[in-house]
Amino acid sequence: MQVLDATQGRDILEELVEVIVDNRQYLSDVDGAIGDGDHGINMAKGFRLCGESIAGQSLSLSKALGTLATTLMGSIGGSMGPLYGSLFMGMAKSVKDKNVLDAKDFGEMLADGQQSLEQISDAKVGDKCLLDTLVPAIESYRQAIEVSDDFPNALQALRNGAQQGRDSTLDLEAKIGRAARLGERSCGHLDAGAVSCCLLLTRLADSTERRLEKAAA
Amino acid sequence: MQVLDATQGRDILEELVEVIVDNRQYLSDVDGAIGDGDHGINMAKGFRLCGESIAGQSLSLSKALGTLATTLMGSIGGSMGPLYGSLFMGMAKSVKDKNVLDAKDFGEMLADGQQSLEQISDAKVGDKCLLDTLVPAIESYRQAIEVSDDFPNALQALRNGAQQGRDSTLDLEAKIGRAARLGERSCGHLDAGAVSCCLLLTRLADSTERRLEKAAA
Amino acid sequence: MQRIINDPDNVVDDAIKGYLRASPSLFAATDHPRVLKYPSSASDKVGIVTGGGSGHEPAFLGYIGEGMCDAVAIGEIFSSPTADAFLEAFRSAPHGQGVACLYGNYAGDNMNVKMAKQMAEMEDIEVKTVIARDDVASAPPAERDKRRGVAGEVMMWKIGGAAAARGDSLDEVIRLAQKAVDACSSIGVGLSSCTIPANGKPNFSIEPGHMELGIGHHGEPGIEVAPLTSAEAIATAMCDPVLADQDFAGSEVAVLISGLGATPVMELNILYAHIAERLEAADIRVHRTDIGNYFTSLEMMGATLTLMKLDDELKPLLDAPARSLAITQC
Amino acid sequence: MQRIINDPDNVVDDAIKGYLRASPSLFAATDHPRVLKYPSSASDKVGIVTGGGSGHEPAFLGYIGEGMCDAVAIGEIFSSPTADAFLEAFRSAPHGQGVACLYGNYAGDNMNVKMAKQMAEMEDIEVKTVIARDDVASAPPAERDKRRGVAGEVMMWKIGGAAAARGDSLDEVIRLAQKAVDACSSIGVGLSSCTIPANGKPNFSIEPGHMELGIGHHGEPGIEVAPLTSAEAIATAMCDPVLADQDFAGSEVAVLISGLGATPVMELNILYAHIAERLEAADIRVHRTDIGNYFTSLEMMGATLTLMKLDDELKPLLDAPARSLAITQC
Ligand SMILES: Nc1ncnc2c1ncn2[C@@H]1O[C@H](COP(=O)(O)OP(=O)(O)O)[C@@H](O)[C@H]1O
Ligand SMILES: Nc1ncnc2c1ncn2[C@@H]1O[C@H](COP(=O)(O)OP(=O)(O)O)[C@@H](O)[C@H]1O
Ligand SMILES: [Mg+2]
Ligand SMILES: [Mg+2]
Ligand SMILES: [Mg+2]
Ligand SMILES: [Mg+2]
Repeated sequence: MQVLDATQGRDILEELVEVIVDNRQYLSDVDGAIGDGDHGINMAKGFRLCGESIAGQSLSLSKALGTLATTLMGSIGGSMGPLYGSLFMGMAKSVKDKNVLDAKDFGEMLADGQQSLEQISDAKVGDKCLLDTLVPAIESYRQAIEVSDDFPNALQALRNGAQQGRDSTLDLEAKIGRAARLGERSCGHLDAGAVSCCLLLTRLADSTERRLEKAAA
Repeated sequence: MQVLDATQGRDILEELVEVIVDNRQYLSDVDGAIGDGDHGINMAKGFRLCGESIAGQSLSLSKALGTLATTLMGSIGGSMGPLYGSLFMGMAKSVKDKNVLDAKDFGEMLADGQQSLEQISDAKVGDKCLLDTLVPAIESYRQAIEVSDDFPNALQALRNGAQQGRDSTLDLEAKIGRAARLGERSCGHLDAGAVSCCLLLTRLADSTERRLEKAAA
Repeated sequence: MQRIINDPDNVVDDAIKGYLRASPSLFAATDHPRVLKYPSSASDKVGIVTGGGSGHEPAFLGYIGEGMCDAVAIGEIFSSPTADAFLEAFRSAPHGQGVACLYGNYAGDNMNVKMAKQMAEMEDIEVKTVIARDDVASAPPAERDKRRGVAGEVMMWKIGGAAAARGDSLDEVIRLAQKAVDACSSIGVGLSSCTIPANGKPNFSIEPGHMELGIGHHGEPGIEVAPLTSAEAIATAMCDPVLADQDFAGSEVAVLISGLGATPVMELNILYAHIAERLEAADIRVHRTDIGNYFTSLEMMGATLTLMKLDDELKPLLDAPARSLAITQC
Repeated sequence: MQRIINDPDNVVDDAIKGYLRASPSLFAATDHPRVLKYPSSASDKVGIVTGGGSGHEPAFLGYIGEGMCDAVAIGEIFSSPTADAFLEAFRSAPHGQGVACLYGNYAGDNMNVKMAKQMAEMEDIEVKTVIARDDVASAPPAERDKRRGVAGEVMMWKIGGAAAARGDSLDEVIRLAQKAVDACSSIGVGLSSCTIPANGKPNFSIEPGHMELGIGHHGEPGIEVAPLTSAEAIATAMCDPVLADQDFAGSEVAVLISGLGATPVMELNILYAHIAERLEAADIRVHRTDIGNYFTSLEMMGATLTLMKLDDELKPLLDAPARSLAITQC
């Protein structure tokens, strides 16, 4: 069985920071079409700060995710601070005492993150927001590990679910956030939060996959 | 000897109104290059109002010029209100008791206008302003009637002097008004006031010339 | 982008430095870099806190002061302050009698205030909220809970601040601030876009010769993009939905006309002359009118109209003394 | 041209209607349509009159009120009021003790005031003038008489208004207003042009990425067009000529930072943070700072800095109570 070493979380987090910082302009452009054009600014600011504060440290995955959560909540404000903050805080709590994560642990981590996020917002799938990426991605992961405990396979399911979820926002009419004011005019544009969430889940899957090792189980 | 009937002033005034109103945009454009771009607006407003208030009336040249002066002073403000107001008021006073004007009377009218204007402003030739048109035009007229009392010939001298005066402002560095702040950068542009003054004197000469009649003297 | 700034990502922090240096009698720093407080708040009154994204000046800092707000949480341009900042604002305001957090209905603000309130509970700070929803263009009356808060927030702060200043209890301050903003119907009209410094290009676009009726304070799309007409016609287009929102006939009102940033105040007065005529025709008596830049959107061109229905309870609170950057009355 | 107006040629008259309707406690009509007066001026004090072109709001009307100006002559956009208007303003202000006409050094204003003063003499109204010349960029110190009046006029009105309010004689009011504006050194920086409504297109142009140091309130060209730099560098570029103009070291000063119209107030605060540092380094103590839109140029982007050297005579007058649209202090 393949597992992820959860004692070394900094490297994974740095990859998440990287993907957001690299896509700063792209995320703002996506937000600009139907929102106020600052999603990349908001996200990059929080992730960059997190990157700075974890640099050079040796952190468990839980500690690293916890730092990300606290940094986002404490530094970026807006909607994304509390939403992504809750998501990553839920994930951090989920893996608190774990040294390694198997495919099931990883799935629980994602589910706990989602649950934490849902406590702060009553947004739901179909509202045209990051949940449209997150929920189907996690569901797709869950279904994959129900069938087999193959970790790389489940991560691929996560990526697929995330990408399909992100693309589903193209035709949706926004029900929440600034874009909701556009009504029908919000159709035909991706949702910025759904895009950033897809970037994050995809990179998390990539990064995890590269680090999988055979556990002596 | 040729004279101008000074009992019928409205028609001449209406021509002055016309030339300013027709050149509203042009005058603003000239002012725009080195000033604040409103010379045409200011002038057209005052002249239009004057046109409205003299319409249909039978007025002596003195009364008509006086109405123009009062309207300018009372309605357009800025620099042009008092400057042109004083000029035309001086001219109005000069011809107050006259029924006809010969070439000499006409020259005195111009000179009295200039004197009145000089009481309110200490601008002088070379400052890049309407005086650069007015003073050489009047001087050129004066020289012409010193040589001969031919009225049309003197009017032609007035026009020539005005045009040369206007053109002299092209190379001048503005010493007064808003353009003065430009220093050397004001060179290469005509002065708006010099342009409007040239339009007015030229039209006054044209209009007078057309109305000249043989006096039974 | 023609801006007097240093690093576009630091405009908020850089501006806070200026506020602190310019007006030490109105602003004091707190333990959170994004929270300023009024240094002379009475300690035995209900604390008034607000907060929101930056770029709306004089909102929100301009409403800190005597008879107004005690502490303000400051967000990035057009983005909610963090929960941490709201929490520190609760702590920095007088809180022995509880804290009234009076803010506008935006998703981010809602979430951050909610989290901050939970954290404050753990510190035994009682926080109650009023959420401004005065923008009639943002949702129909039946869905009032979806409406944005706009310039009616100014009225909410003034009334809440005055009630707290005279010693009202938390419940009473909350009741009055809620009543104040419920009495407000607002609408905006936008004539141009604006540029978030960190973004460097306009947020959205309005074609020259057009205007957007019902536009939001962050450029949220309005109800209609129409050809730019006369001030008189704009006044009608703004008055119609506002007057349809509440039954103002026969009442006294306060009128607030705010510029969105770059529209000269002269034009707000041109607009108001027509609004005043319309109110008169509708048998509405104007108790007071305030015209100026009260709640802006960076350098957007345009204006908002807020009509507030008054009664004997609200009027003295509106007219009560206040000292702040945006509103000073004796 | 994105404007909330009716006929572009009538903006001034249309705006006056709005002012009159919005603030009847501050503005009353007079026998001249282009003159408004404060309806509650004490009759036994020196009258304070000002006037100038429109487009500078809150100047000039915003400075009518208690402890401020009594009557204002209103010109077209960026153009002096007529002599008639100045005369009616003299008549409309309390004039039994004489009238102090406090205005800025522009050719048109000079000529119209001169004519109005002559006409007032014939009506036995004594008028004395102070002509603001505070813009250091408009001429070197040796040619101070050529300098334009800019935001230092606000200080002149405040000091003159306060002196008149406490009952000072005409000569004393004139002496103090002159002293006030002589104590002021100002400079502007422009980041964009503006559009006169009747003209319909920008007045002049500043290339994006550039700024004009020393620009005038009507877009009069400044001393240098330079690449747009940081707020910190702009602060230095503005402070240098201002600090060189008078010996401020060791003194107390009042600082006025005014936006030119479209620059968000946030940026004025960013700018001020650097100016404050510079003043501190130059051993100049800041008694008070006012930041906002005090003297604008339609929707121009940019700012002005005014530094006023204070002494024991000017300070209490500056801090004296006032009630007007632009300045209210208790
Ligand atoms: N109430 C909400 N619940 C969940 N997601 C939301 C909510 N409001 C906004 N979002 C998400 O936030 C994204 C925009 O984020 P961002 O631009 O950073 O913040 P803001 O909307 O404050 O400018 C949207 O694309 C959407 O996915
Ligand atoms: N002090 C002055 N004396 C004589 N002429 C002047 C003076 N100031 C300005 N002018 C003239 O006024 C003209 C500009 O007039 P106008 O644009 O109508 O007024 P403003 O300068 O107030 O905008 C200049 O071109 C110049 O000829
Ligand atoms: Mg956004
Ligand atoms: Mg001009
Ligand atoms: Mg935002
Ligand atoms: Mg002008």
